[in-house]
Amino acid sequence: MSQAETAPALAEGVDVPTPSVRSTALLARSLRLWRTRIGVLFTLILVLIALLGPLMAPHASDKFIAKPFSSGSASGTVFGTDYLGYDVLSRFLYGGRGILVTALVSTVIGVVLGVVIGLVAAYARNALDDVLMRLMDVIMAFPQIMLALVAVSLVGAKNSVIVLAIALTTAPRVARVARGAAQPVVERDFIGATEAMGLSRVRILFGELLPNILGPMMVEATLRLTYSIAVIAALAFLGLAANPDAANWGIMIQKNQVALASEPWGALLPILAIALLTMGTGLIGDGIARTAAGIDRERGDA
Amino acid sequence: MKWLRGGGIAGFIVRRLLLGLLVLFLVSVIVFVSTQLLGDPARAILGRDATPDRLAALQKQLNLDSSKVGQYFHWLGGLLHGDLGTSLASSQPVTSVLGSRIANSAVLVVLAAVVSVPVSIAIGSYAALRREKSFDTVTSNLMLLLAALPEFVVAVLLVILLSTNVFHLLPAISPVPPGTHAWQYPDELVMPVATLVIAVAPYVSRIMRASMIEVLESDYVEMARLKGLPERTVLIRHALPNAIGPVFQVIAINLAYLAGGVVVIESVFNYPGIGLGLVDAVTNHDIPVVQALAMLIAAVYVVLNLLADVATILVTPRLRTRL
Amino acid sequence: GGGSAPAPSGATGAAGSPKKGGNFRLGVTGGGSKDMMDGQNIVTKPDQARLVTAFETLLEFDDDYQLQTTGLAESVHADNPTQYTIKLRDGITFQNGKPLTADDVIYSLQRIGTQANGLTGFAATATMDIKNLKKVDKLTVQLPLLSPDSTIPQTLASYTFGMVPVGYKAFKGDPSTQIGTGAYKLKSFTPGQESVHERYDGYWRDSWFDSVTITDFSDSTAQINALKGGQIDAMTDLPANQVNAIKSSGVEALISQTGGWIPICMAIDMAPFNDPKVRQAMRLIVDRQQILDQIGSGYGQIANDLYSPFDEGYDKDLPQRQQDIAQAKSLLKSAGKEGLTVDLHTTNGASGMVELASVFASQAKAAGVNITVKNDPNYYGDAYLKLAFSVDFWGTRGYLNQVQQGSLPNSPYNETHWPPKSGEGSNFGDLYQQALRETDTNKRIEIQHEMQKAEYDIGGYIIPYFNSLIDGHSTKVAGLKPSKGTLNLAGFGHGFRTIWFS
Amino acid sequence: MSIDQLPDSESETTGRRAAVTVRDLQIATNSGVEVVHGISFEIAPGEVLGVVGESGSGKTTVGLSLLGHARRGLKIAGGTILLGDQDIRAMNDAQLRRLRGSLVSYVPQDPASSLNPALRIGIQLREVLEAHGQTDSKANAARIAEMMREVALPDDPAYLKRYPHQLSGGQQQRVGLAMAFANRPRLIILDEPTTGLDVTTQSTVLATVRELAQIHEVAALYVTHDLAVVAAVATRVAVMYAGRIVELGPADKLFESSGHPYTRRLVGAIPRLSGGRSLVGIPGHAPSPGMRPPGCPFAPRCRLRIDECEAAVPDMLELAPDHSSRCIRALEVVEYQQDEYGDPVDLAPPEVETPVLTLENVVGYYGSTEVLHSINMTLEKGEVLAVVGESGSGKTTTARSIAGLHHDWTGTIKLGDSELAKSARSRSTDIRRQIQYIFQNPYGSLNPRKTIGESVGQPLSVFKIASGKKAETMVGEMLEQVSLSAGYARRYPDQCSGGERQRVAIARALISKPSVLICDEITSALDVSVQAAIVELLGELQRELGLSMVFVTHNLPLVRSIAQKVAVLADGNIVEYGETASILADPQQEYTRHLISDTPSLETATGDVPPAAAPTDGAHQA
Ligand SMILES: Nc1ncnc2c1ncn2[C@@H]1O[C@H](COP(=O)(O)OP(=O)(O)OP(=O)(O)O)[C@@H](O)[C@H]1O
Ligand SMILES: Nc1ncnc2c1ncn2[C@@H]1O[C@H](COP(=O)(O)OP(=O)(O)OP(=O)(O)O)[C@@H](O)[C@H]1O
Ligand SMILES: [Mg+2]
Ligand SMILES: [Mg+2]
Repeated sequence: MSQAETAPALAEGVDVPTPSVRSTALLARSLRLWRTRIGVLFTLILVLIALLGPLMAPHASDKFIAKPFSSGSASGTVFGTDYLGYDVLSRFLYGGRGILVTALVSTVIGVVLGVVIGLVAAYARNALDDVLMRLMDVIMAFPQIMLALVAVSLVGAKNSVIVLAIALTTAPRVARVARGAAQPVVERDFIGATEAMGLSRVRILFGELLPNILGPMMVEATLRLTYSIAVIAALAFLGLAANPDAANWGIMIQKNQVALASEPWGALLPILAIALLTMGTGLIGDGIARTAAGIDRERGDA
Repeated sequence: MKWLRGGGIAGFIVRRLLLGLLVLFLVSVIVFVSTQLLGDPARAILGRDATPDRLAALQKQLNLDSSKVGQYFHWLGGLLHGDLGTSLASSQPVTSVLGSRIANSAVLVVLAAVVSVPVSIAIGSYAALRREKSFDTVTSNLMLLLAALPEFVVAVLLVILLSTNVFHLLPAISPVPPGTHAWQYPDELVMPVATLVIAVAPYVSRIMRASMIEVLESDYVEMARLKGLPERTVLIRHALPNAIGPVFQVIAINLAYLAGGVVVIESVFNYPGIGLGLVDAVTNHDIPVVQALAMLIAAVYVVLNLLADVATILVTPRLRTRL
Repeated sequence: GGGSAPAPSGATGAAGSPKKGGNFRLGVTGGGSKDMMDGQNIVTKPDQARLVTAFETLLEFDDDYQLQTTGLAESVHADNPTQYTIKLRDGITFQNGKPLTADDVIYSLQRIGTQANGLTGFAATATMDIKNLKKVDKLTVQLPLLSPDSTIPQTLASYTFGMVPVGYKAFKGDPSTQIGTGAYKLKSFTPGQESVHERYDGYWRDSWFDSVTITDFSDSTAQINALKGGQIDAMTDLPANQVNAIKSSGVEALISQTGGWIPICMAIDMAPFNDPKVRQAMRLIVDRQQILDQIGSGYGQIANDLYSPFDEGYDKDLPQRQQDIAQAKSLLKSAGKEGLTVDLHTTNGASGMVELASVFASQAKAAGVNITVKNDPNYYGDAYLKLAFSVDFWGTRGYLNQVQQGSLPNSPYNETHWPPKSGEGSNFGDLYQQALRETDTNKRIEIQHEMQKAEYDIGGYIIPYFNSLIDGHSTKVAGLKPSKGTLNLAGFGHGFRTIWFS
Repeated sequence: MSIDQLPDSESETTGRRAAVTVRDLQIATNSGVEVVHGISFEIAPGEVLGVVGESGSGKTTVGLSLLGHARRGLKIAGGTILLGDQDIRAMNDAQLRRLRGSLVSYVPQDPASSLNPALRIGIQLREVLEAHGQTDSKANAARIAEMMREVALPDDPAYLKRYPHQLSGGQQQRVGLAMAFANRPRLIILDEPTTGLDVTTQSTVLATVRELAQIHEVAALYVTHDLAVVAAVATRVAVMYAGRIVELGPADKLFESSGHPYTRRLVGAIPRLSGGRSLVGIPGHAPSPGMRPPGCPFAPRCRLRIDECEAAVPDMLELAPDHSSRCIRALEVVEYQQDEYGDPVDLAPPEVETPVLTLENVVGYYGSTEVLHSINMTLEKGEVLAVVGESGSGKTTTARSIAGLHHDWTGTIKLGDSELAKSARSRSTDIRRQIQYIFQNPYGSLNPRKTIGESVGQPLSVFKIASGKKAETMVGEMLEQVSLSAGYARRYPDQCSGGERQRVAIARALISKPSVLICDEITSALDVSVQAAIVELLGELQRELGLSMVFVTHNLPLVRSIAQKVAVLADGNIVEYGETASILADPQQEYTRHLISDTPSLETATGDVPPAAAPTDGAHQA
């Protein structure tokens, strides 16, 4: 109620400027937390493996080494061979790029779409808001994996279909969060100030509103990325990947999990990779969220 | 006053029901249109045996020669009368094909909910109370790890650990024979339920923790302490009801997800639920079953959201009295 | 012919003598809500298992895929090239106590031969004069033919030629309609989930289990887990690469070399495969041993682009084709198809289909051929038989039976559009007719060799290997031994009657 | 309220035993930074000690320490707190719990957020009794009813069944008071209980506090940043600055002859109902914990600063038996002429009457509710028109309608001769440029993700006035004009204090050289001293640039210092409209008179009551 009580800069000392609210700064600030650092570390390692893995792989991803599920010592490899007799390590090193790129692309599309819809809905404050959100409800009525599954079984497991299905199901979830985050911002007077100036709606949405919800959106994006990875992996696990025998972590898990008890590496490596990756993004999101909450608390307008 | 308030909630529920019906109507249009993409069901049924004669005969039998709009309203009409049509794959009424699957899924979801919700609320609350202390650090990192493990990984690891390789304590699969009920096999339910609990608990407990922290930092909780109330009263009477409001929504979303999104777990445990039913129907191009399941899952979502809204309203007098 | 004695005697002696009792639980993958029960029809793999619980054929194949008169017919005798006489064994009753008679045989064959019924065996009745089947006496039937056909006995031994009682209809919800002559009577059945079959006490041969339970599985991992955990006693289609892994956990693998094959099919009238050089190049690209090792973990037999290895007319003397990349390249070059790019369509129809496409694609890279694998869920619905380049699957059959199914202009499943309309190989159809008519075995074999030579040289199939059927079973199941037949678990324990719990 | 309603300040505490004694209290953050240093005071039973100070001076921190409580991240680091003869610091958790709510109770700053939204007020009242051993429900019900009556709220069960949000802010605050008095405590701490309330409610609450303290012989610590409020309620006042008490003494003495330059300047910053004086703010701001200088913390802002001031923190200097000050020049300060007060301002109406803004028959709606009923007013060139009224009277709606931010109205609004479209978006660029709006809350009106420079420069680009280097220079100049340095352009809003932010908002409004400026309660979220500075600045700019201005406020004394004309709004009607001086001096309407008398001001406290403002009836009979 009385904002006077929370003169924030004074609490920190005016002479030491601590820019606490910008997204870049939010990231930088969240890096002070151990969890964010560990998250960044995990993510970096996994992204590096995914990107540079093919350069480090001892064998081509489709070079037959020895009979399927031969042990490392029997096949002269580090982690043995997989269900088609390929080198597990090489397949693992090749297998990250696909899932990462698919997950990233679909999440980015979904988040962008969701943010736009959420912002428009929050700013509209009228029937358009209702209509948009009901439409989002309609899409959200289907679990993400289910919609993806149906789409993929209908049209075939093309990468574009997987990307679209995930993007489409990510969007409404993001839209809801974006709208929720934007609603209080829309009520704030600086929006009124720009309206009074006659700033165009598009510039209000993306120049004024958007920067103010970047914090929660970053958290949401990492969460969504986590989900996207899981959905892609689950689709692959159900045998619905674009290229059914490609070197891909999801496919590796599906095809090699039968041997989890005897020759575990073929499934275990990608499981660990996906777990580390999602944990990494999860930790980063968590760190940003905690930092943002901390900042909001300091600012007193949480 | 009392009557008015009751009426208010009833009115709210009616409004939300109508909205839910609207959503379901839109869903039905989308479901119908997109199931048309499944292609000619007759051809799909016949597969390798699709000779022109048999194709034509079957198309006629399936009433595929009428107009699309006509087909839609015919289907919608049936839907409203509880007539979901006949399964193309098994030639039996969809209701009897799906009946036991729905019951099985319901058992799984309800059990998972009954276990995971209190557990995660307790964990989240306690972690909030012991913020940044060891319990909080341990549980929140553990929850993060569990959330990071894809659920089929959890399921497969549980099987290896508890039934096939390390210990031989529990059955590896849970195939609920037809004609029996899932709850007759408690030992077979343990692992699927555990997997679902592990899938859901991290999200619920995280939001509970966040919500609880916010409430614990609120002025009214500080005030309750400054009034000299015993800590137990502060937590149970003042903090919990306020903290739990935002959690309902998350619970609802997670349960809706459980209802339709556990294909993978059903697959691992060979559990005859609607997830596998859907996969089966989609691969068999069994359009009536796909449509019925899609509508069912959407309806579950709508209903759970409605319940969550009502629950939120019930614990939030400000919302309740505004109605 | 073999004796009529039902012979569990051939089973492993170590398991001791058969014992009665127990509920045999079988886990089968590949099923779903399309599952059905019909004495003469199947759609999915569990259907096969269910069919053989209750229905039996007139003749039977033994484990070496040789015809035997161990079935319902005492004899099937060719009176002349266009007429057979079937004599039934006396004293066989259906599961409702009604004796098996000539009327039932006539009804059964006519049911299959009626196209509108849409039964699996319809195409094989093409040469039968179904309308003029004649009951000679209570146990004797005359089967006239429209044209000479020496494959009739094999056809009658196919498992989809089960004998059903007069008036029989497929399962529509009522188990009591499923009356056959087999050892087990259907008690309950939920498609896609489970069926229970109880022993028929009036069965004419021995059977040991009290009941048989057949459960659908969506995934072989769950199946393996269930087998390891003792929730099922046997499973179909153990992944080849798991044979070694499961041995350590008290589970055994039954490995049967069959004549089943997964061909890569080139439509010989569609570009780029309308050029025999291209087809030849494709065949030279294949490293068959490696494919067998990769996909079959070595369980199976290298093939030579020809089918029906157990047929007496299978030409073993054609040189085994080896990978020859250089030759393949030069063939492609001379065909003007260097750096060929082509889509290879496949689907999850049978295990190995998708992997074969992938492995072939990676082998083809060596010859500069760029193959994109298209895994299409609607493959059998929309695209099947219209594709230039695709993967399909087939089970064990005699040579002429197989030709009739897939290699003639009027075959129902001719993926390669074989034979050519003119030039080399265009006489294939005539040769087939000759072979059908030919009663002299040696002469028929000669004709078959000529047919195979054409397919070997310019045909549309690439057949890398014959796969093995690998099934898993718990060590307490006795009586199982490898079989060359089409069905899993040695014809599902010959209708679940030659296996027992030790 | 008149002087004779105040507790008799002569009946001093000396004779009686203090209800609470605080000695050398120190409170620090967990990391060891001292937030509150060496606080000492005592309060007698029945006495109200006022604690005033700017935001961040440590008032709440001190108040809470009397309950043995420190907020998360803070701890009581030293000193003694005696309640009677019980040492609060020596108590364990259980003892503290028994103490809180019974012997010592607390009325929080923000009633809306301090009452549990999910519990009925009856339950929240009852549990204070039950938590302290009174389990007889009959007796409790009776006691609750009694408490409700004491705070002038209905005591019927239906009312007790209400939830907090079903009460107005004033009612919520009185529930808080009832709760605090429930167990007849010996000490009660009131933390700005009237901030955020409108003047009428505020005066009722103040009266209630005073009466209850007197009747029940309760010692009260009344925290506020508003000197006028303290004047209305407290017997003695402690002035806090940067975590220290800098002056402690009887209320009237403090206002008449302050012994500390800070107090003196605070008094000067208070708008006077009676005098059209310009307000004088205090430049600079208080140092935050950890940044406090070794010497007198006020020295950097003090006009009387000498070098010695910066050597060490001055000790408390006794000026009179009951009046001490932490200033080495305290005695001189007392003698000092009252030059801290602003010069009288002469707010003559403009000579030539050229209306720039005219409202004719403006009727405003929210949906189907009509909230403005036929508003007519005219703003002349170079004139300031104040719009005053209680909360909810329609001030903001009027202002926003003019600015084109509220679209739901009928009637005519003209800028000069041209009629204005309803929504800003459908107005021409030039009209949008000419009408500028400054919002109430400086924390909400600047985009936190934009630098000050970007925010201030935005109108330049939107109105296509300037861009690039030129715009940068203009922004720099504008910032200088509002007494900020050009260097602020690179800062973000959260790096500025509230006052600075409001200056930025002013700069943003003025950079496009508007002809009409609309200010909606632009100082109500600010400390008094900051408010003075802002009003001072705005006045200067308005005169300098010949601006016409609509000045919305609920603070009547403030009107006096800035506006030539005033429109008094009640329930969407203009009830009085005319020259400021004459309306304040001679209000014609009952409503206006209430507004004037309910506004706490130094005049009412010190008896310097303008004749017309004297209440003609008991406006705040509780
Ligand atoms: N939990 C805390 N941790 C660290 N510093 C704090 C904490 N709470 C308050 N402070 C600091 O202590 C000082 C005094 O704060 P306090 O809230 O007591 O001020 P106040 O006088 O009540 O201000 P206001 O008028 O705004 O309520 C401020 O500088 C503030 O920044
Ligand atoms: N968004 C809104 N929707 C509906 N009614 C509103 C809305 N905003 C304000 N009102 C109502 O309009 C009337 C005038 O409100 P307005 O905000 O103009 O008052 P005000 O004089 O500015 O009060 P305050 O001093 O509290 O700011 C009030 O009765 C209020 O309840
Ligand atoms: Mg305070
Ligand atoms: Mg207002």
